[in-house]
Amino acid sequence: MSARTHKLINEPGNIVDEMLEGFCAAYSDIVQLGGDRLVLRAQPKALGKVGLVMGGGSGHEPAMLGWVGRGLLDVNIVGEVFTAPGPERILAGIRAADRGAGVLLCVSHHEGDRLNAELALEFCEAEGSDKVDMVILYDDVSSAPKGRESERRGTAGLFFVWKLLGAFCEGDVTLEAAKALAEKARDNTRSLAMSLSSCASPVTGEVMFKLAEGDMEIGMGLHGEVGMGRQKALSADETVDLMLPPIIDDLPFQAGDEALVLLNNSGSMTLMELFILYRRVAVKLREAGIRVYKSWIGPYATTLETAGFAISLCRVDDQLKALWDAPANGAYMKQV
Amino acid sequence: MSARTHKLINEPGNIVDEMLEGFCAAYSDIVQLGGDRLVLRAQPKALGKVGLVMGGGSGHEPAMLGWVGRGLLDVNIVGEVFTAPGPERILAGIRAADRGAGVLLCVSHHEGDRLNAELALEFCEAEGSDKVDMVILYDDVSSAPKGRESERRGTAGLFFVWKLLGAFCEGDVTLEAAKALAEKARDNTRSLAMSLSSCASPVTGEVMFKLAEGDMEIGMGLHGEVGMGRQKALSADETVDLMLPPIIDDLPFQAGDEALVLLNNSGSMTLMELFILYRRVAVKLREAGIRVYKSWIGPYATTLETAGFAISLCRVDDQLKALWDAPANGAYMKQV
Amino acid sequence: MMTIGPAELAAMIEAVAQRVSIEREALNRLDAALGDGDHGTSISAAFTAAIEAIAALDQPSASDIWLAAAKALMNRMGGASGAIFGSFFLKGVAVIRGKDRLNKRDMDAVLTAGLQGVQTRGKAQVGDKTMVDALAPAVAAFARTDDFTAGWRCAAEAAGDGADSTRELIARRGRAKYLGERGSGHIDPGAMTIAILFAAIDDWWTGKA
Amino acid sequence: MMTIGPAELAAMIEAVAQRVSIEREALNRLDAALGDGDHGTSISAAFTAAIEAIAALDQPSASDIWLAAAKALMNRMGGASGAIFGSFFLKGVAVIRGKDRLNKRDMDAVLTAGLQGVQTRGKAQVGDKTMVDALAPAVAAFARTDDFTAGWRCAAEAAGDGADSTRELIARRGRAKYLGERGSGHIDPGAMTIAILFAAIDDWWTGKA
Ligand SMILES: Nc1ncnc2c1ncn2[C@@H]1O[C@H](COP(=O)(O)OP(=O)(O)O)[C@@H](O)[C@H]1O
Ligand SMILES: Nc1ncnc2c1ncn2[C@@H]1O[C@H](COP(=O)(O)OP(=O)(O)O)[C@@H](O)[C@H]1O
Ligand SMILES: [Mg+2]
Ligand SMILES: [Mg+2]
Ligand SMILES: [Mg+2]
Ligand SMILES: [Mg+2]
Repeated sequence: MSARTHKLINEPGNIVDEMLEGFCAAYSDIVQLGGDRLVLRAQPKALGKVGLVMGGGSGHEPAMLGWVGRGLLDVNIVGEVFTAPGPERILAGIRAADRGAGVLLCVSHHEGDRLNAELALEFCEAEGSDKVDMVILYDDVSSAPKGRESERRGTAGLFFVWKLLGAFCEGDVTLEAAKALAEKARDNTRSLAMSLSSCASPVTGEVMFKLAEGDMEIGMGLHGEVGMGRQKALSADETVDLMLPPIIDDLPFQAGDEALVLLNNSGSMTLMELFILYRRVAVKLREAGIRVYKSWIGPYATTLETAGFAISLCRVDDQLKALWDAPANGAYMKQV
Repeated sequence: MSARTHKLINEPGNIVDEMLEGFCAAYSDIVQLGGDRLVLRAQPKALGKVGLVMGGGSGHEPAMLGWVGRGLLDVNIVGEVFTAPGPERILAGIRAADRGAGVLLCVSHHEGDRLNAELALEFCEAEGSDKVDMVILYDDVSSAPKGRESERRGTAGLFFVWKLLGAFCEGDVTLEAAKALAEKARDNTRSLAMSLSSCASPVTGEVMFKLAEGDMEIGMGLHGEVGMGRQKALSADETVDLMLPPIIDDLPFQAGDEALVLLNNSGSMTLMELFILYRRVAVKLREAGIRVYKSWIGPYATTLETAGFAISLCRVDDQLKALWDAPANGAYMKQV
Repeated sequence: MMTIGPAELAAMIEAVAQRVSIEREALNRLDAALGDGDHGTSISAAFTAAIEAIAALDQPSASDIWLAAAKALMNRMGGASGAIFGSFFLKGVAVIRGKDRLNKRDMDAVLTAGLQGVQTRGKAQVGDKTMVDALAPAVAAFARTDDFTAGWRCAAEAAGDGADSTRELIARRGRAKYLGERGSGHIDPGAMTIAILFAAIDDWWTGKA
Repeated sequence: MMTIGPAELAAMIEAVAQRVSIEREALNRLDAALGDGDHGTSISAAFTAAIEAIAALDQPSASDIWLAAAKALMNRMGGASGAIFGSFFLKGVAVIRGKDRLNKRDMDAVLTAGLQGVQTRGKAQVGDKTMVDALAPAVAAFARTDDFTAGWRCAAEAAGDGADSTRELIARRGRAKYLGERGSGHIDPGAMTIAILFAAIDDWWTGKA
C-alpha cells in the first residue's frame, strides 16, 4: 500500500506557520500564537506558579499544541516537521512560560530534542537564570532494554505525563516538586507501538519508509523510525497478545495495580479497529489482575497519516488518580 | 493510491459487537452497552425529560456512539457498517430512551435510516405509543439543490444539531419543542465534503470506490457516495475557495451572522492539513463579514479511513450559542 | 400439488436462502460496482436468519412463516434494502393471514401485495434501476399464468430479463443514484437477488412438483 | 594569501551555501534511505539563513561571522543535526575571538575545536556512520599540512573518503540507528554534506588563491 502523497497544503515551506495560524485562530479561547512559533495559553497561568514548556517537531498533531491550556502545558514550541526547534526558540518558550516560580522544560526523548534542550539550558546558565530545569521523558520499551530506560524514546505514553504534570503545576508547587512528579509519572509509564503503513512527508512529498501492504512493524518510533522487526500483519487480538506482555513485564505491572490506558492512533487507523483492539487489552489486563482506572482512545500523538497504534499504560496511585481527574481544557484534551 | 485493506480486526462478522464491547468498556463512566447493540448513558437522564435517540450504521466512529452522554444523546442504536439498524432495534432504542416525557428519534437523512425509522414509528403507532416523534436531519448542499433541502443527505454538520439538541433536552422541555429546536438547528446548518482517497470495507475487504492519487472528489457522502464530480486535487487554499462559497450562498450566511464552524476529518487527513485549511476558512469568513463563534476541527463523523474533510457552518443566535456552550460529556465530545 | 402450506413455504424460503448464499460473492461484486459491496453478504445473512427464525417457530401457520421472514430480513439486513426486501414479505402477511394453504390465486395476491409494499416503502418505479425492475415483471408474469409450475417458470424468466435490463439504466434510488452515469453498465445487485430468488423457487418447485 | 579575514570567511560560507543548495535533492535522497529525507532541504535552508545573517552584520569581526553561522545552523535547522552542525561553528568562536585574521595554525585550531564541539554534543565516534566519519579525517588531514592550499585539498579528499566509508557502516547515532543492518549500503547524508563543504571550500580557495 502506498501512502497518500497529495497533501492539502499550500507552499511546503509555509506549512508550519500556516498550521499555527489556523490552529490558534480556531481555538482562540484556549490558545494564542506568540512569536517564534510559540503556542501560548490564551490566559496565562497565575504568577507564582511553575511554568511548563514543551518543544518538539510538528507532524504529531494534536500533540503537543493540543495540550496547551488550563490544567496542561503553558507553552509549546513548534518545530519543523519531525524536527526539534533550535535553542533560540526554546529560550523564547522558557521566557514566555516564566511566571516567577521557575520553568520546567519537558523533553520527549529524541536526540534532537535533547541536544537542543541542553543547548538552551547552557544558554540559560550563561545568562545566569537558575530557575529553569529540564526533565527527559521516555516510555517506549522497544527502543532500549530494561535497565537502560534513559536511552528510550519518548512516544505517545508521555500524554500521561503532560496531563498529570499539568494538573500538578496548577497548584502551588516548587520547580523541584514538579520535576519529581514528572519523573514519577514517567517512571510508571510504558508504551509500545506498531504500524501497518507509512506516511509521506508534506515537505518533500516522499514516503517516509517502505512497508508492504499486509506487513506490520512492531516497535515504531514517532517519526516512522523502524522498530523491533517486520512480520506479516496479524489479527487484532493476536496483535494485542504480542504487544501487551512486553509492556506489562517491563515495569512490571502487577496484579492489584491500577493503570491508565491509552490507545494512541498514529493517524489513519479507524476508531472501529481501536475499539476492537481495546476490547482485547481490557480482557488481558483483567486476566492479569490489573485494574483499568481510565482509558483514552484516539489520535493523541500522530505520525502524520500513518496507520498504526500504540498501547500505553501508566500505573497510578491516589495522587496520580486525583491529578488525572483534575479539570483540563486544551484544544485536544478536555477533562470534564 | 490504494486504500489499506489489512484491518486490525478479528472475524469480519464480529466487528460491530467487538467494537461496542471495547468502546463501552473503555468509557464505562460515560456509557453502558444495552442489548440489541444499544449504547446507553451510564447514568440515565432524570425522569420527565425528553429522550433523544439516534440510530445509524457504523463506520463513522466516533459518530454517533461518541455523542452519548450528559448534555448529548441518550441512546445510539448501532447498525452494521454503513447500514441503518432495522426497526426492531430502533424500537428497543426508543424504549430505552423513554423517561416519560416522550422520545425524539433523530434521523440522519439516508434512505435506509429514514425507511427503518418510518417502519419503527409505524410499529410504535400500532402499539399505541404516541409520545414518539421523528425528525429528519440533513445538511449536505451537494446532494440536492436549494429548494429541495429535504432531499439532502445528513453528514458531518449534524454534529451541531446533536450538541444543541442534547443541551436543550437536559432542560424541562416538551417533545414538540425539542423537535422544533432540532429543525431550527438543522435549518441553519450547511455542509460540503471532499475526498482525496477511498477506504476499504472491513466486512468485505474491498475498496469502496476508486479515486486516483492526485484526484479529488467534491461533494462526497458519508459512505463514499460520489458527489458533484472529480477533478485534479488543488492546494489547500484553492480547495477552500471552491468549497466555501456553495455553503455560504446556500443558506445564505450573510455579513453580520455568527456561525459555528466544523472541519470534519473523514478519517486519515492530518490535523496539520486541517489547520492549514481552517486558516483559509477563517480568512474567507472574515472577508464575508461572518463572525466565527466557536470552531471544532477533528474526526467527528468519519468514513472509515478515507482521506477527506467537510466544512460545516451553523448560524447561531443567542439561544443556540448558550446551548453550544452548555456542558457536555460524551466520550468524544466534551464541552468544559 | 395445487396448494402450498406452511411446510412448503418454509422449504421454499430455505431453497432461496441456499441459492443466495451460493451467489453471495457474485452479489457483493455487483454491489461493489454500484454501492458499498455488501449486498451478497447481507442478503445471505438475512435469509439464513429467516430460516433460523422459521425453524424456531412452533407449528407455524403460513402467515407466521411470512412474518418471520419479513422480520428477519428487516432486522437482520437493516439499511434501505432490509426495509424494502422486508416490506415485500410484510405486506403479504395480511393477505395470507387465516389461510391454512395457499392456492395459485392466493399466491398472486401475496406477490402483488408484496410488490406494492416494496413500492410504497421505497418509492421506486420500474426503470429506476432497483430490485423493482426484476420484481414487477416477475409478479406480472406470475399473475398471467394459471398454475404454479408455469407461474414460477415465467416469473423466473421475467425476473432474469428484468435484472438484465438494469444494466443500461441510470439509478434513481439507493446508493447507486449518487454515481449517476458512472453506474451505467452494471446490473443492479438487488434486481439480481430477485432473479436468483425466483430461479431458486422455480428449481425447487420443479424438483418437487 | 596567507591569512583569512572576515570577508574571506563570509565568501567561504557563501561558497558552501551555494554548493549545498545545488546538492539539496541528492542529499534528500540519501536521507530518504536512512532517515526522514529532509537533510538536503534543511542544511541548505540553514546555510542560506547563515549567509543572510552574515550579510546583515555591520562590519563583522571574524568571530561574529562564525557565531552568526552557528546560530543560523542551530536555529534554522533545528533537530539533532542543527545542534551538531551548529556546535561545529559555535566551538570555533572562542578560538577566533579577538583575532582579526586567521593564519593556517589558527584555522587548525578552529577546525579542531569544531570537531570537539560536535563530538562533545553528539557523542559520535568515527565508525558510528555520522558526519564525524567525514569531519574527523578532514580535520586531521588539514592539520597535517602546512598551508591552506594543501590543507583544503587534503581535507576535501579525506572528507570524501570518509563519506564513502560510511556506506558499509551500521549507524549508532541519529535516526538511522533504528534501521540497524537495513541501513547498510547507503552513504550517511551528514557525512556527504561535510564532503561537499570541504570540496566547496577547496574549489573556492583554488579559484581564489
Ligand atoms: N428505494 C428503493 N426501492 C427499491 N429497491 C431499492 C431501493 N433502494 C435500494 N434498493 C435495492 O437495494 C439494493 C442494495 O442493497 P444493499 O447493498 O443490501 O443495501 P445498501 O445499499 O444499504 O448497502 C439495490 O441494488 C436496490 O435493488
Ligand atoms: N549524534 C550525532 N553526531 C553526529 N552527527 C549526527 C548525530 N546525529 C545525527 N547526525 C548527523 O545528522 C544527519 C541527519 O541530518 P538531518 O537529516 O538534517 O537531521 P534529522 O535526522 O533530524 O532529519 C545524519 O546523517 C548524521 O550525519
Ligand atoms: Mg528531519
Ligand atoms: Mg450496505
Ligand atoms: Mg450495499
Ligand atoms: Mg533527516
